Amino acid sequence: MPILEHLWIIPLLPLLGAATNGLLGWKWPNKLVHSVALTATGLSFLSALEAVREFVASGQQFFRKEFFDWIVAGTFRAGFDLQFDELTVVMVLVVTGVGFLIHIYSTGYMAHEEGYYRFFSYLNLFMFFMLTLVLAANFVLLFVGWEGVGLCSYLLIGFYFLRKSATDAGNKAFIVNRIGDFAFMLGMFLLFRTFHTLDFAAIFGQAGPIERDTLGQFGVMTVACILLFVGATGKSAQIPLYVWLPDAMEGPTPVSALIHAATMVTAGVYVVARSHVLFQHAPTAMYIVAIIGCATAFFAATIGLVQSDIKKVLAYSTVSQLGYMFLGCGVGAFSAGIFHLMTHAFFKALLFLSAGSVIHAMGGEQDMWKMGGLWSKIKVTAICMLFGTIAIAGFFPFAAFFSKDAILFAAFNSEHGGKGLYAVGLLAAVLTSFYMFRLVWLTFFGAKRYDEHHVHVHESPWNMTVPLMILAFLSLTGGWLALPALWGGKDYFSEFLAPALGSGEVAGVANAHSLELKLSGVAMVAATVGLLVAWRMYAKDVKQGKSEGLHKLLYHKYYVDELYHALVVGPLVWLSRNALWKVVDVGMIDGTVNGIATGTTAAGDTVRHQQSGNTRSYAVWVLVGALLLFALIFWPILRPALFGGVW
Amino acid sequence: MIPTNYYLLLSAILFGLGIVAFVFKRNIITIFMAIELMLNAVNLAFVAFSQALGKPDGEVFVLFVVIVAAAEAAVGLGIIILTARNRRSLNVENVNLLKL
Amino acid sequence: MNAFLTNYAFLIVPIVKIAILVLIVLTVDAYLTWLERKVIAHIQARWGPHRTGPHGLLQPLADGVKFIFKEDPMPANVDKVAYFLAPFLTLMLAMTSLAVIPFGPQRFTVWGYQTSLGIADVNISLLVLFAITALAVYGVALAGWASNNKFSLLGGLRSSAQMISYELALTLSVVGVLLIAGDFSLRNIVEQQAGSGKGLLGWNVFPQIIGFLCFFIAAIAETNRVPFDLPEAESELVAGFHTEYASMKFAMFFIAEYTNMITASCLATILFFGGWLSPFPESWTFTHYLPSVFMIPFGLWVIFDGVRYENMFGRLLLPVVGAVITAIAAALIVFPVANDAIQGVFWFLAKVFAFLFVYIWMRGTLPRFRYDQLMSFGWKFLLPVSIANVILTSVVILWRMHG
Amino acid sequence: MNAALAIFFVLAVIAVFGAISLIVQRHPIHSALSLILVMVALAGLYLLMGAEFVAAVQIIVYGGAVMVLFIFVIMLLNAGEEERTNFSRLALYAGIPLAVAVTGLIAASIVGSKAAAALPAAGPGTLTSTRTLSTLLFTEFVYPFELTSFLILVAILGAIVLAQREN
Repeated sequence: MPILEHLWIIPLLPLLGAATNGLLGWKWPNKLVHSVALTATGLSFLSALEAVREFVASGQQFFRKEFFDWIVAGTFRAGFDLQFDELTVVMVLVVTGVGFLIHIYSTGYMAHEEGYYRFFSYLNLFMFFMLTLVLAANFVLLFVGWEGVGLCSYLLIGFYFLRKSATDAGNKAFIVNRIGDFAFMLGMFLLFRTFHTLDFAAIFGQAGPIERDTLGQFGVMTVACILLFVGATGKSAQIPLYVWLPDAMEGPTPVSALIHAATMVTAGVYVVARSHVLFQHAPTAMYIVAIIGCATAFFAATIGLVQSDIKKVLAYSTVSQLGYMFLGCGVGAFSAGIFHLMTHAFFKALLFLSAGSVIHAMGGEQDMWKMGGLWSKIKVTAICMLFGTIAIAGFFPFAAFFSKDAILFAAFNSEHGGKGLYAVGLLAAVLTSFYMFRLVWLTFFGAKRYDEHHVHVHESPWNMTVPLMILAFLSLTGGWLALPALWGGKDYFSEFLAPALGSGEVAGVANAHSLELKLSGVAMVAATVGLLVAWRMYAKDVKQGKSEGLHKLLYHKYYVDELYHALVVGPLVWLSRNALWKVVDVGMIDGTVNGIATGTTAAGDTVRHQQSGNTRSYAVWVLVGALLLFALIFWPILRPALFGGVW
Repeated sequence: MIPTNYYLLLSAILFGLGIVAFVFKRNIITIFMAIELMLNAVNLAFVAFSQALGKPDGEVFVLFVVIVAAAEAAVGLGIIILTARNRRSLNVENVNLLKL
Repeated sequence: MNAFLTNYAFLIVPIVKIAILVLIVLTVDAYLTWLERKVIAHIQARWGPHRTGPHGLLQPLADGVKFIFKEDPMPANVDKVAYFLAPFLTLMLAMTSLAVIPFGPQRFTVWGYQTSLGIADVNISLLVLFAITALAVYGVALAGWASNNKFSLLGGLRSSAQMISYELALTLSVVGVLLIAGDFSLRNIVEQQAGSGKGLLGWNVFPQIIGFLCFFIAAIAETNRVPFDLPEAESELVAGFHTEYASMKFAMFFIAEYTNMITASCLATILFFGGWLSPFPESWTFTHYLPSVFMIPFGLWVIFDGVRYENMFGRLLLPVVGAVITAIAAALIVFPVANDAIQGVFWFLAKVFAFLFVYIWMRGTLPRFRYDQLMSFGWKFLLPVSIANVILTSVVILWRMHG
Repeated sequence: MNAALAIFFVLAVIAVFGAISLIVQRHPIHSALSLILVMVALAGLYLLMGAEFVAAVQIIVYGGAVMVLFIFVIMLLNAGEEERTNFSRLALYAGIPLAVAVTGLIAASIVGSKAAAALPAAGPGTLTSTRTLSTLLFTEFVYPFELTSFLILVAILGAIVLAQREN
């Protein structure tokens, strides 16, 4: 049957899985639970594939269908409308595919955890919301998915809810996201006020003809785009709202892989790309996006240099890679951004899962300074990890080479300080390859820094390693769609995305091709530099030195958390304790309630003497009431009857 | 033909008498009867209206009232029997536990 | 004079009809007692009354005279109103209930006043009938309570409970017929049974056999007859609710009981046995001679039996009666108009008589229920069955309606 | 002064008389009988108005079932004359005036209102044949109807639970 006509199936399947596990799973054996979850996700993946096939078969014509009304108020309509275009293809495939792999991985990783069913139910729920997000055809439905994934990430970060740090991290993620979401909603309101609809097709259709704001001009479009972008910074962990992502590593590693690396955090990028029409009308906003992205890329990379927790390193690298994507979007190369999104999904998921596998092998140890020399013990994991590292560092012919290269090229060619952006980006690339190889060496090579009598390192079971291999393969080949571009062929990926995002080609650049080649070479050099430095510092076994100076600053993440706490959280808490609680709540609200209560009691004291217990007296009181009631009802008739219409 | 007013007046009078009975009888059963009397008065008004306005709805209402009255009688008399058993009296003024 | 009649016919005709009906009913009641005693006597291999008048035919008169002249003692400190009200109420209701029974098909005009066989011809006669029988409870209950006697009180309580309980079954068992007829008017119900013209095949008793059985049982219970005569269970309650009543008041209860029997029989006839309709198809005109065919042998037998009766009086009276009967029968043969006229009435009376006989027969043969048996039978068997009957009937009717 | 009006007045007088006698009678049985009288009179009025089915129901249900229940209970409890206690001074003094006031209020508003005066005479109309009534009952009012059946069921259960001797 034509899936496209029944697009709702794709998100619905995971929802069913979630419901089944969430409601019934608590007494089920693990096998049953994860078979349900896997069936749901797998079927969803297959139907997504089928949908893509039909989409391509139909000559890639934009598909959109309204399934049922959700909110209808006056002219406003927000329905359960799904759409399907090239961008959706990429996102859906990434989400379902990577999601499916990570589900498989989780069956191994979570095997011995409490709340197995809970985990998979949340995971499926996340899939549902994420798919709703990427399939949505209007901002409202997209926002539903947007909030939903936020919820799931909250639930999954706080999965080990007995650990205070975990719950705190969950709350932090949620609250920080709220800030972004608020801006996002403001943006939606502004859009509705301007276009009187929140439907993608309608808005972009209307936006097309409007002439663009110039740089530095803050028109409606610009403001709306900036607001949307603030939302994106929240969800996609950009400066200044990135702080929640590193803490989010409290969640189980598969979660970090799926939500906080591959899919959810890229939602911001997706939104920017989805509303590229608006952004193209708002150069200022674009510029801000580019700068923020670039800054984040560099900033996070620097922090990543010194972290000792393996997952923290990957977290910061995620932040910085997201920065790259925004940089790409910011300089107008949306397709490049999405391209990097896809490849990043592959290799970052791979890295996280391998890290998870390592942690698994180390029996829960996450500190890299307590690892080392694991290469021989867990070869498969190590090789996959190495694949991922090479990929992210951007060596030819691995995935990130093409995507990051495309972004940097676009940045280089962008007007208004493109060179600067390029330089910073390049520097960030160097840093990236440095901290990644640092991670590899600290983990797999050098001397063993753990106690072999307590830790029994073992390779993970097949259902964890197989996904690793698949992802490794993908992160090797993921970029080859753009391979021909090197020798002047065409970039299939951006070609494919062109209808949805407009051409990713940078216009008006002399001998663009040769220039791109040169830049690729430079990028390779940068990566190599990072590799060598890392090798120089960490190849021979090293002790964890005491950190001071710059190192200390980096190690404490520039004290950003402390700063936020001092500037935002502290005052807020003080305000709510001293003003809201002590004055408003205790004083006003409780005062009113208690006052009413005491008043009632007093009244009762005076009235209760009428309660003689004699039914006939009560009857008389009823009679009095009846009299008044009748008088009230019949007054309009009585007045003329009694007073002959005198009044 | 009889003006509808007459019926309404009659029903009003019966209702008033019902009220008087309700207040002045001491026997629980009789008080209950007073309630039935009031219900009947209302029924009369209902039928009169429905006939006058040519709408059968009024009579349907009467039927419902009758049904409810029957149910009420069943339960109420059950309660009365219990009261009489426990308090050895049918005088409402002796059934006065409901006070401070 | 004639003008007066035409003006006030609407008043006079009913009064006359009522008078006639009352006379007839009272006589029938009287001779019903005679018949009952005779039949039961023969069931029990006795002779029954045969002193006063030939075959005791004058016994009812004697009883009546006795009732009138008997002393009427009233128990000490009874509630007088209720005590007097009870018998009158009972008799009145019993008589009134006959008012809505149509006895024949004929509609005729007297002095320009359109009327019919039967007092009132209202279009909800069945409902009226039920309304009246519903009130009949009070007679018994009040009598039992008023006569200030524990046996009477028990009888009264029993009977009121019994009557209420069986009234439900009675009403519900009729609903089937109502569904088929789609009308409350007894006359229309009868005519609807004639509709098929196939004689007795059109009667309601065949589709409504369950309903009929329920109805008949419930009717017996309503009339407090054996085997449901709990209210006056001699062996336990002396005479139940009319223990304290004597002479005419007692007679009233008695008459009321027999009148109720007649009413019930009429009702059964009308609802289930096609009222005045002949059991034969209309095409069989020769069946119109059946009345004569029955009556002539009967009359001849009466004469034959009379001439050799033991005492003089009988030998004078009986042949005369027989001769009259025979003469009437012969006259019917001679005048077909009259013959056609009486057909309906004849069949009606015949069926009613049959039912009355069944009443007496049961009294002669059946033992009395125990009280709890009575109640559980009424509530746990009769009521559910009649409800089931209603459901069944309506389902069938619906099914007929839609294909 | 046509026949119908005469009948109406007779019935009305009977009804009012019954109601008054309900009040003045000391013995519950007599009150009950008076009430039955009222109900029968009302049934007559219904017939007069041409609401035959309602009249029949009035007699069958009220007369034949509800009041019988009352009398039954009175007999069962062997209730005697009611003692005229006056513990409630409120009822003693304020009762009559209030009752009169309410009645007067309603009556006055009926007499005074143009609308009530403008109502067409309530005579035997063709509208409420039993058929139309039942149609209405089973189409438009079917949910209330079913609800009442449920109500009755509940009432039966309640009565049984209440009246059984706890052992």
